Amino acid sequence: MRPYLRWGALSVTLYLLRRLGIFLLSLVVASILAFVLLSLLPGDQAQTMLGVNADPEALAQLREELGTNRPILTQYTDWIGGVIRGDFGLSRSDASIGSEIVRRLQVTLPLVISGMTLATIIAVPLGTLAAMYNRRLPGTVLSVASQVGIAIPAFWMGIMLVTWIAVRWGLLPAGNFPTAGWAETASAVRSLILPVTVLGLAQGAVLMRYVRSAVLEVLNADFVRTARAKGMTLGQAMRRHGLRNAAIPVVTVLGLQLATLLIGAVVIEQVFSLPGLGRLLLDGVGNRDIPQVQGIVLVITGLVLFINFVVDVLYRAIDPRLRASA
Amino acid sequence: MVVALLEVKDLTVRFGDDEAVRGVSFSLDSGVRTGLIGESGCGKSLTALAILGLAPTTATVTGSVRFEGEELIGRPERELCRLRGNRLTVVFQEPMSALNPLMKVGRQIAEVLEVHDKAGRGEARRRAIDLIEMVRLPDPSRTAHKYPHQLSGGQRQRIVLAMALAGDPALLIADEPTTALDVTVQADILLLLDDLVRDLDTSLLLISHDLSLVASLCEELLVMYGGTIVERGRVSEVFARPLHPYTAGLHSASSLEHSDGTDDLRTIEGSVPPIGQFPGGCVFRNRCEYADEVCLGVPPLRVPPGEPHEVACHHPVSHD
Amino acid sequence: MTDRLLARRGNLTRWMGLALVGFVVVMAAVSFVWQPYGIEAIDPTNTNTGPSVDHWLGTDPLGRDIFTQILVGSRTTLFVGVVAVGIASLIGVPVGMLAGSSGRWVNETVMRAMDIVFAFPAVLLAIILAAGFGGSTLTAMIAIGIATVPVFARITRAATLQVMTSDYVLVARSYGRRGVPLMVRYVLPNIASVIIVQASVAFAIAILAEAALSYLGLGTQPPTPTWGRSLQEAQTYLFINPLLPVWPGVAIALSVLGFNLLGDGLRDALDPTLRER
Amino acid sequence: MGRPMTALFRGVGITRRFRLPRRSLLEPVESLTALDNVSIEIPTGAKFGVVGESGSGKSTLARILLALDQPTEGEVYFDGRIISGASPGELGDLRRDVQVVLQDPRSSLNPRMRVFEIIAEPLRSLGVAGDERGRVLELLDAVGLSTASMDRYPHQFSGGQRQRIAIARALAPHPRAIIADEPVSALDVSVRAQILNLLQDLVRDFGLTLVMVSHDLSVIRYLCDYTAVMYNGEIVESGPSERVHENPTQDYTRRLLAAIPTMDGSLLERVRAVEGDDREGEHDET
Repeated sequence: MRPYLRWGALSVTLYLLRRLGIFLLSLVVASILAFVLLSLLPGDQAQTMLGVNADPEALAQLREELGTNRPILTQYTDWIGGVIRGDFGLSRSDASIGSEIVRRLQVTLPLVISGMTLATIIAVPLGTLAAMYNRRLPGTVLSVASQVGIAIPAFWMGIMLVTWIAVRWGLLPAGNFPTAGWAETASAVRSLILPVTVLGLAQGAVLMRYVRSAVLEVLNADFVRTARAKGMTLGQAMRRHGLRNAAIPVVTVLGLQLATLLIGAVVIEQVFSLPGLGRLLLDGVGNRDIPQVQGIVLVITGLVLFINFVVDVLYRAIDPRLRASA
Repeated sequence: MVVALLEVKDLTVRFGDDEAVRGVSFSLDSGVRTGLIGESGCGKSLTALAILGLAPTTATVTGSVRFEGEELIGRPERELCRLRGNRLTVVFQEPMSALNPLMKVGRQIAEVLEVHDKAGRGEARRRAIDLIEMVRLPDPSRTAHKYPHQLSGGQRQRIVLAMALAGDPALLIADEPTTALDVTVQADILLLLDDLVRDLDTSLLLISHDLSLVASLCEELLVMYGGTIVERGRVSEVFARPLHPYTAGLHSASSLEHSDGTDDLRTIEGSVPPIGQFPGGCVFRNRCEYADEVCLGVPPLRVPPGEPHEVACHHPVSHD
Repeated sequence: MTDRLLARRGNLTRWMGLALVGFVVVMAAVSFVWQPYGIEAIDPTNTNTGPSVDHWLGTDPLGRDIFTQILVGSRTTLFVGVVAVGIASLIGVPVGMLAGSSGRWVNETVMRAMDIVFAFPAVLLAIILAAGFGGSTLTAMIAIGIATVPVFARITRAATLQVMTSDYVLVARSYGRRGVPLMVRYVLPNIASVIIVQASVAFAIAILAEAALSYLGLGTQPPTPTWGRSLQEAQTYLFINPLLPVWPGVAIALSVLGFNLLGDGLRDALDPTLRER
Repeated sequence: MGRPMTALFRGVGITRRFRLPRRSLLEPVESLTALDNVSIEIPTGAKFGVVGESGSGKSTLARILLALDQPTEGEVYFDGRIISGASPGELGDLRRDVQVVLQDPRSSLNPRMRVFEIIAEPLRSLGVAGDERGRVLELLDAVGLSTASMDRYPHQFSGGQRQRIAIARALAPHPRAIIADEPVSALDVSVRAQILNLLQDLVRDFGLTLVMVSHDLSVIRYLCDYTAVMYNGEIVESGPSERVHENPTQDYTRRLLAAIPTMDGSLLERVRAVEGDDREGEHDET
């Protein structure tokens, strides 16, 4: 065999290019899907705006204005053209959809990211312990705890916390993020404590099971046995060799959870009435504001695909076996 | 009387109420090469793991293992770690999964020296390269920077061997070191093992299912079946006059090259029962043609009258 | 021996799972035959009462009997779960089998398609459908079903790949087995256990999703009771009746726990090699 | 055997290349040559051994002879009819006449089928008429298994017994040839002897042509009267087993023979003797 190709710049860029290509292609297809799905839905926008018995000329005139009478392809290309320039067009209440999305992201992103951080802080140690004490009492207890954690719906946990901690004892606000946003950082942070806790516990219970199975697999791996045969205690062997190998599957799951949580958090936003992206989407649906819904759906699917792309590249960077081969 | 290097007395390994290793006793003297022969399911690998204190957590290990005069069974993990990888080392069977896929091989060798405080990081790295050269791998400094998946099976097994010999051990246990390799690669590895064990004056316990392999490398031989030692002696003696019916059967089944394919090979009836389902008394009783009611009692391992080596059988095979 | 130990633990989880799932199924069945009070029977005289002899779980702000709401609510939960998992498996399994047994390009395109579907989580799909057709049980079922297709496609593909590259399939091809008969006699029976385990876990996730969608008003519409919407209604009366949100939450949690435990127990029983997960 | 000694299998200039994943934009895609211009002729009734280490191409050759893989170049004939590049329809009786026995008994039997179905499957797939039940019972007896095993599943048998089931399945449709890829290497020594005896008797009793692929020269020598030695995708030496064993002409064959451990413990001397000639150092393939 020729001497092995060093992990040269060439072979890495090829891999990155390929993954980037797939990411962009998926993004385009997702945007087409989002646009077409929402445009084809019954209840033409002009009709809903002017009510059922609006007279035909006004309807035709409004459709002209909204441009919903143009062929679907041109509507899409104009829309996407705008989006690329950061212009998501105007919502029904003539507010710039783009800036509204950015403002809402300033709530959803911190909520989701700190939620996942808390989940990781909970899941990694407990999952590792559950694996180390597998088939013994502590292991079983932790497994049952994570099963129960998964079974409890996040928004129920939210409501219960709101009922007792916020309403009955008034310790923490029941959400309601300050209208001034992060300007009033103190009250903004306080309003996020409960929602982040709920997210962290719910996602932590799910993540814990994956951490446990990843650590279990590593515990039974031959190279950990080799490390112990070299004179390391099980703890040293896991620290030096085990955990990095276990990190690979855990990173993938973390990425997937983060991606689904972007929209999944809408339930928590609803419980704690936080002005997040999810609730904006719900309002958009509520008053049939199709452009706003299309814009938000594109942003969410875009972020999900982007996170998958990053996770995939990260996955390859950690593991030298995959680093060179395309 | 000089203390034996390794003294195993009545070693038993149980999973729940099933005994995988039943009261194994033997001793190894320093500088001697011993082969431990047995087919899959006879408990040979488990015996090695029990000696090293690496048996699975679900197993209960009892009996005594004295290494260089010190008892290992029940000794705190910290103290065992000072011995493992240093005075008492092991090479396992599967080279493909024995190395950490995310760490360069040079680093994994250097680690042995660091863990036992025999060298600082820089010094350990340099000695790792010398060790790679010692196991005859090409371009040692470049190989040290490679990852396990960039090496072949044979090359990886040499890295594992380098790790096992880094601490200049008194006893090297090799559990089926070449089973997963091609025959020409195996020959090179055995050649290397033979040279290194002699140069470093290390004692060797070679565990294998291949009688001819043990014949090529070892002087003493232990035959295991059903978790117990059924025969023990010098390789030449046991091959010349196998006393236990199982050893005799194994010996003839392995000697393919002498028959010319016309007559049928001498075989052992039936197959190895799963763990926990061996017959009481003599474990080979259900497959032995000489078995009778005497075999209901457990045969002790002893030297029968007029024979040079030990066997655990009530009716040893007679050769005159 | 350890296998027997594990089998017993496997049995334990399976029995607990079966018991919980059985309980929910019995509730749904009973609701067709007997309901203590009509789901719309409003009794303005006693609203928001705690558990009592004639109202086992008490009454809600409109004076409706909570126990009946929960009892009938189980019907929606199971119905949405069955249809959603049905959609996901009927689409996901064949697609996964196709990807696992065809050439690289088919495999690649299927997986990329699944990535794209994955970019539309259940909640998002439900929102899009609701934008057009309004919230309903159908919206919830379709949204959850389609969003779960990639899960089934991925595990089926992985299991099919493993079977297709096995020795016994190579031998089967050597005596002429190929195409559909190969898939039906060799692939399907060997991937069935993985799919059954996944179906059970997917059912649990579907219950959670349905509850969330109903809570957001995108799922089943009144008057059909559903646990999710009961929670939403309960939220507005937290001050007066803090016990109100407890019951639907417990019902959701128990049924989700049931299906997850059933999944774990089945995994231990059906396919010992998967045992350690 | 009335028919003239025509070659049952004939391979002319067989080459098989596998495309490796593209490593970088500039260099062309690399490929791995598993078989490099291999020509082979296996007479009817012969017991033909193919020996080689991993990466030598022996398993690829076995699959090509079974028409389960297509050569990149070259042709393969079975009983005079071309089978390389043939569509399933044009394979004629190949699927019935040639059966296969593989290495690992734990994975070569469908775990979800009972033994009766496993043995009957070839008959059903090939549409062979006749008393299926009678045939299966006859086969179970021929391989030394009890009729009761008919209703059990593979995981209820030991390695040796499973290999007997695999052999019974291979004999079901009255094949003319058996291709055995490492049939005994996954078995313990004592069980291996039983299976070798069985294979030898069945090949004799049913007048089969045997093509045996293995890395173990002593097993090939015991069962086969012809031996072809493969290395790096080529047949480096071929001829009657006795001749190939007693005085090999190729260096690689000598090194292969020297590397076989023998009961007399002479391995290390023989390897040192051969190593002395060509101090090649580490040669193995990745």
